[in-house]
Amino acid sequence: MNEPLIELHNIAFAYPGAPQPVFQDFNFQLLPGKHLGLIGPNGCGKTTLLHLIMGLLRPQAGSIVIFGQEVKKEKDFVDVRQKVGLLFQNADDQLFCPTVLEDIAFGPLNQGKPPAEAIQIARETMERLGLHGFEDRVTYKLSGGEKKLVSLATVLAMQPQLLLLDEPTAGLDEKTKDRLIHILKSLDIAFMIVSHEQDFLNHTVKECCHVHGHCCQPITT
Amino acid sequence: MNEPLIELHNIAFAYPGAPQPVFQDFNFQLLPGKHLGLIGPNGCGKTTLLHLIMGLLRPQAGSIVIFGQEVKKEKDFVDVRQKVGLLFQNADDQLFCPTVLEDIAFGPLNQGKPPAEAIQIARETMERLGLHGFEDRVTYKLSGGEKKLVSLATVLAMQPQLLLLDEPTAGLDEKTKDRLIHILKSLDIAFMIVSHEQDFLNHTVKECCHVHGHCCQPITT
Amino acid sequence: MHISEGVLSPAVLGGGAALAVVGCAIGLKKLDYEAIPRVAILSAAFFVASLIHVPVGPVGAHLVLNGLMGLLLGWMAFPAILIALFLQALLFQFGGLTVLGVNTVTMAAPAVICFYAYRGLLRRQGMPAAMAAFACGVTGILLSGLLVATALITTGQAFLQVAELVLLAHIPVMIIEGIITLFIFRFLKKVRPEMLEGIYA
Amino acid sequence: MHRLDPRGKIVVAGLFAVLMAVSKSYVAPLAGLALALICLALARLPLKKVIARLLAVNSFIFFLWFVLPLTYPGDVVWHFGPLSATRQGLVFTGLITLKSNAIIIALIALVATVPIVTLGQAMHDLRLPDKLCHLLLFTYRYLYVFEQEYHRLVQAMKIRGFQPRTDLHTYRSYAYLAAMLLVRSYDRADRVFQAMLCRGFHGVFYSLRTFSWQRRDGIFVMMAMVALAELLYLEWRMPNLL
Ligand SMILES: Nc1ncnc2c1ncn2[C@@H]1O[C@H](COP(=O)(O)OP(=O)(O)OP(=O)(O)O)[C@@H](O)[C@H]1O
Ligand SMILES: Nc1ncnc2c1ncn2[C@@H]1O[C@H](COP(=O)(O)OP(=O)(O)OP(=O)(O)O)[C@@H](O)[C@H]1O
Ligand SMILES: [Mg+2]
Ligand SMILES: [Mg+2]
Repeated sequence: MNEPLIELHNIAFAYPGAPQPVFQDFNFQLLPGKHLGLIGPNGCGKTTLLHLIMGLLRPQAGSIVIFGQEVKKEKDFVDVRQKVGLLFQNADDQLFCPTVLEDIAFGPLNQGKPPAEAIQIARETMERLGLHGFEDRVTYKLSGGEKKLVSLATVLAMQPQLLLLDEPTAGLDEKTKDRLIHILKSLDIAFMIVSHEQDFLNHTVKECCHVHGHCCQPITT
Repeated sequence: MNEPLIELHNIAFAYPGAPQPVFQDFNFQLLPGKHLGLIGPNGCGKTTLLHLIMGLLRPQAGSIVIFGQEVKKEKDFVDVRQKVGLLFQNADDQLFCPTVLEDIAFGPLNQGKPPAEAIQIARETMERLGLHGFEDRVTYKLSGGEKKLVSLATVLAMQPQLLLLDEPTAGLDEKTKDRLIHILKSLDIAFMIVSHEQDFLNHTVKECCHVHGHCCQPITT
Repeated sequence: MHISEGVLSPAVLGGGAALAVVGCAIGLKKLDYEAIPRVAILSAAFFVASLIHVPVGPVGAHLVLNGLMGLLLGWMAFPAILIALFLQALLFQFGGLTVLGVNTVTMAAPAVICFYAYRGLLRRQGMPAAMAAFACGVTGILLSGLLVATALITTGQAFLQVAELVLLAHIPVMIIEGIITLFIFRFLKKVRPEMLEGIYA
Repeated sequence: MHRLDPRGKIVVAGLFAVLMAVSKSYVAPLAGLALALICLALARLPLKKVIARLLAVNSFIFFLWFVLPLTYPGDVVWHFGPLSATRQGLVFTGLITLKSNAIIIALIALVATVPIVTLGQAMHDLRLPDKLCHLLLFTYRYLYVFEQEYHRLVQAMKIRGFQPRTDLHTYRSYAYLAAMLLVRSYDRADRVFQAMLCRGFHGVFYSLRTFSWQRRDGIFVMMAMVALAELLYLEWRMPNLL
């Protein structure tokens, strides 16, 4: 089964009121099991690309196919969001429950799991990321690095089949970066990482793509 | 005249409600013309240190001397803020006017310059940072890198004698980083940079200090 | 519920404006210069709350949160709500200028009443505080609905049925506001107790 | 229209709104509506947006149309099953609709075209309390902050499969959303204020646009006063319809 996980065909997208489009006739493909790095200068549209895949933004033209299904309407994306996890560029934007445990259990609850099971899943995920003892910590008061890790836990708790990470290392110190590399290496799902740090990408992905307004060009290293 | 620009003596500081203090008997000194890098893990107090210098936070004990004058009250700090420029860790916090030009002119206007002169200064600063054509862009719709540069322009427009930069490179692409290095090298004022990127610091500063709860320890390279 | 322009009688409009001026004067007196940015953010919150739609069965309602505003601001809820309504009138033309006084009073007076009525209970721990927070949300909307109805009926008996319907529409909103105010209160108490200082002063 | 001094425009709009709100006959509001439409035409605003605005704003009025004509006491002119509409009810609701829209259109044309920062300054010049003007300006600044944070948090809920329903989980989630929004915006407001202090802010808002009272402002206010006097006269001459 070598059907691509994500396919974007001839996507056109412009922010309302912006003078020029971010994407025009944009094409992109992600194959199963791949670990891909996305690079490109500031403002080239990397975040926009991830938000298009999650249905947080809608293209003005073109089609998006995810897991072999064309997605168009809000309803289609509801399913996509069950299977694809997105880590925001800014961890502050991702956490909104008072305590860590509640925040991690939020996703499973939305998936219809009963509370006891949701808590069970949350605890297991925390264990896996070495977040033991954080259950009742207030999310708002965590340090930058801890917030990133908890955000990752909230996403992983939904057991996604694909992970999108938007600049996971910005503002993190060396130690936390190493921990993140370690965690990512232990995952057995496909993921895509946006990053400006070549060093971090070298440790986590095998291929990198350069995002342009028209396509996503593989870089041969 | 080798009087230090900044001196901190036996500073104690704790955030209200925090279990333990960030600083305790903290001492620090910055000599004129120095370019200094501040490093340390997440949450060690680098941002707090810069905010103490600007008088945005007040120490519970100890004294702060800036440009040879002891500063204690809000009134003393008003003068300090005219001479010291701070680039915030988060550019979103720094930009608050609707358009770029208004935001850059805000500082000069507060210094009592007439609007025509303020606009003149703003335009010159923008020219210097290569921000030509950004005058009427809406500040909150800029990309991350653009926001950082505009923030720097807002600070430089006040013609400070000392610059404090809090993680200026987080989330910037290589090209913008190079541009920033270039700009910083062309400045003839003292500055202090907080950063997690050793590479960037190697290019911009000659000395680095490790921030602890008790002191700021020079690192010998 | 905003009342639009041109509905109420001059006497009601004038009375509302006068009361609003008094309330704002007291509120402004209690407002320090340093506190302005913080009150402004709550004012902005009140503005944005009316854009958040929550489902109530098949229909939707939008949040009002005037009970919460009272709990956080006390008398300062008057200027905060006035500014929020003024901006809504300017940017969306919700409500209006001549009804600004009346609308401010219908929203802010319940806020202040809630503040003084439940302050004591809110200071306590556990169940009593939670119940008081719930009651705060309910009372805020209930009183607000009653005041709107009063304004309409004083304008003319013809509005009797309209006023009844308005009150009826407030009932589901009341319960939701209660629940939401309760959860917000618990959240703030845990995450940022400094924001609740007003009730301890 | 846009170059007029905002102080003149605010005063005129205010007086106009009050006059419309107190009028009891059809003639003055009709004339007022005509005047407001002229101002709107002069302001050259995008028509589509204005119409969308008016539709949204008239929701309370729509609601009145469904209730008032049926419940107002008077001569029945129309039957529909058990319901009946009265002439007085229809007349009264029509009057409210007219007045309301005249005021709103004038407001859109005169005041909504003034940038809020300028408005704050103008209010200050009109001797409104200092703290109130500051509060207005800060609130306006923070609206964007708030809206941005709101959208980000809504996205965060969406990507974790949140779907609003009528249940406790939904209400709790909305409460957390609102509370987190409050806390984050509260802190961000602090930091923005600190940033302003760092740039020498000392309690005065300057504007790059300065306005001065010019001849055309005098002419505008004179003309507006004459028009308002006319309206007043019409209102006084015409008998109460009800
Ligand atoms: N909300 C918005 N409204 C209008 N334009 C926007 C908005 N968000 C982003 N843009 C613009 O769209 C372009 C792409 O932005 P995007 O955030 O996707 O860039 P990016 O590749 O993620 O950059 P960075 O590395 O700085 O995060 C930029 O030019 C930006 O100015
Ligand atoms: N507003 C606050 N209230 C309470 N505690 C705070 C606040 N801001 C920071 N802290 C705590 O103070 C400590 C120092 O924070 P600071 O922001 O100075 O760290 P930093 O060195 O800048 O870290 P980073 O590299 O992540 O920016 C941290 O432990 C942090 O959790
Ligand atoms: Mg991005
Ligand atoms: Mg920091």
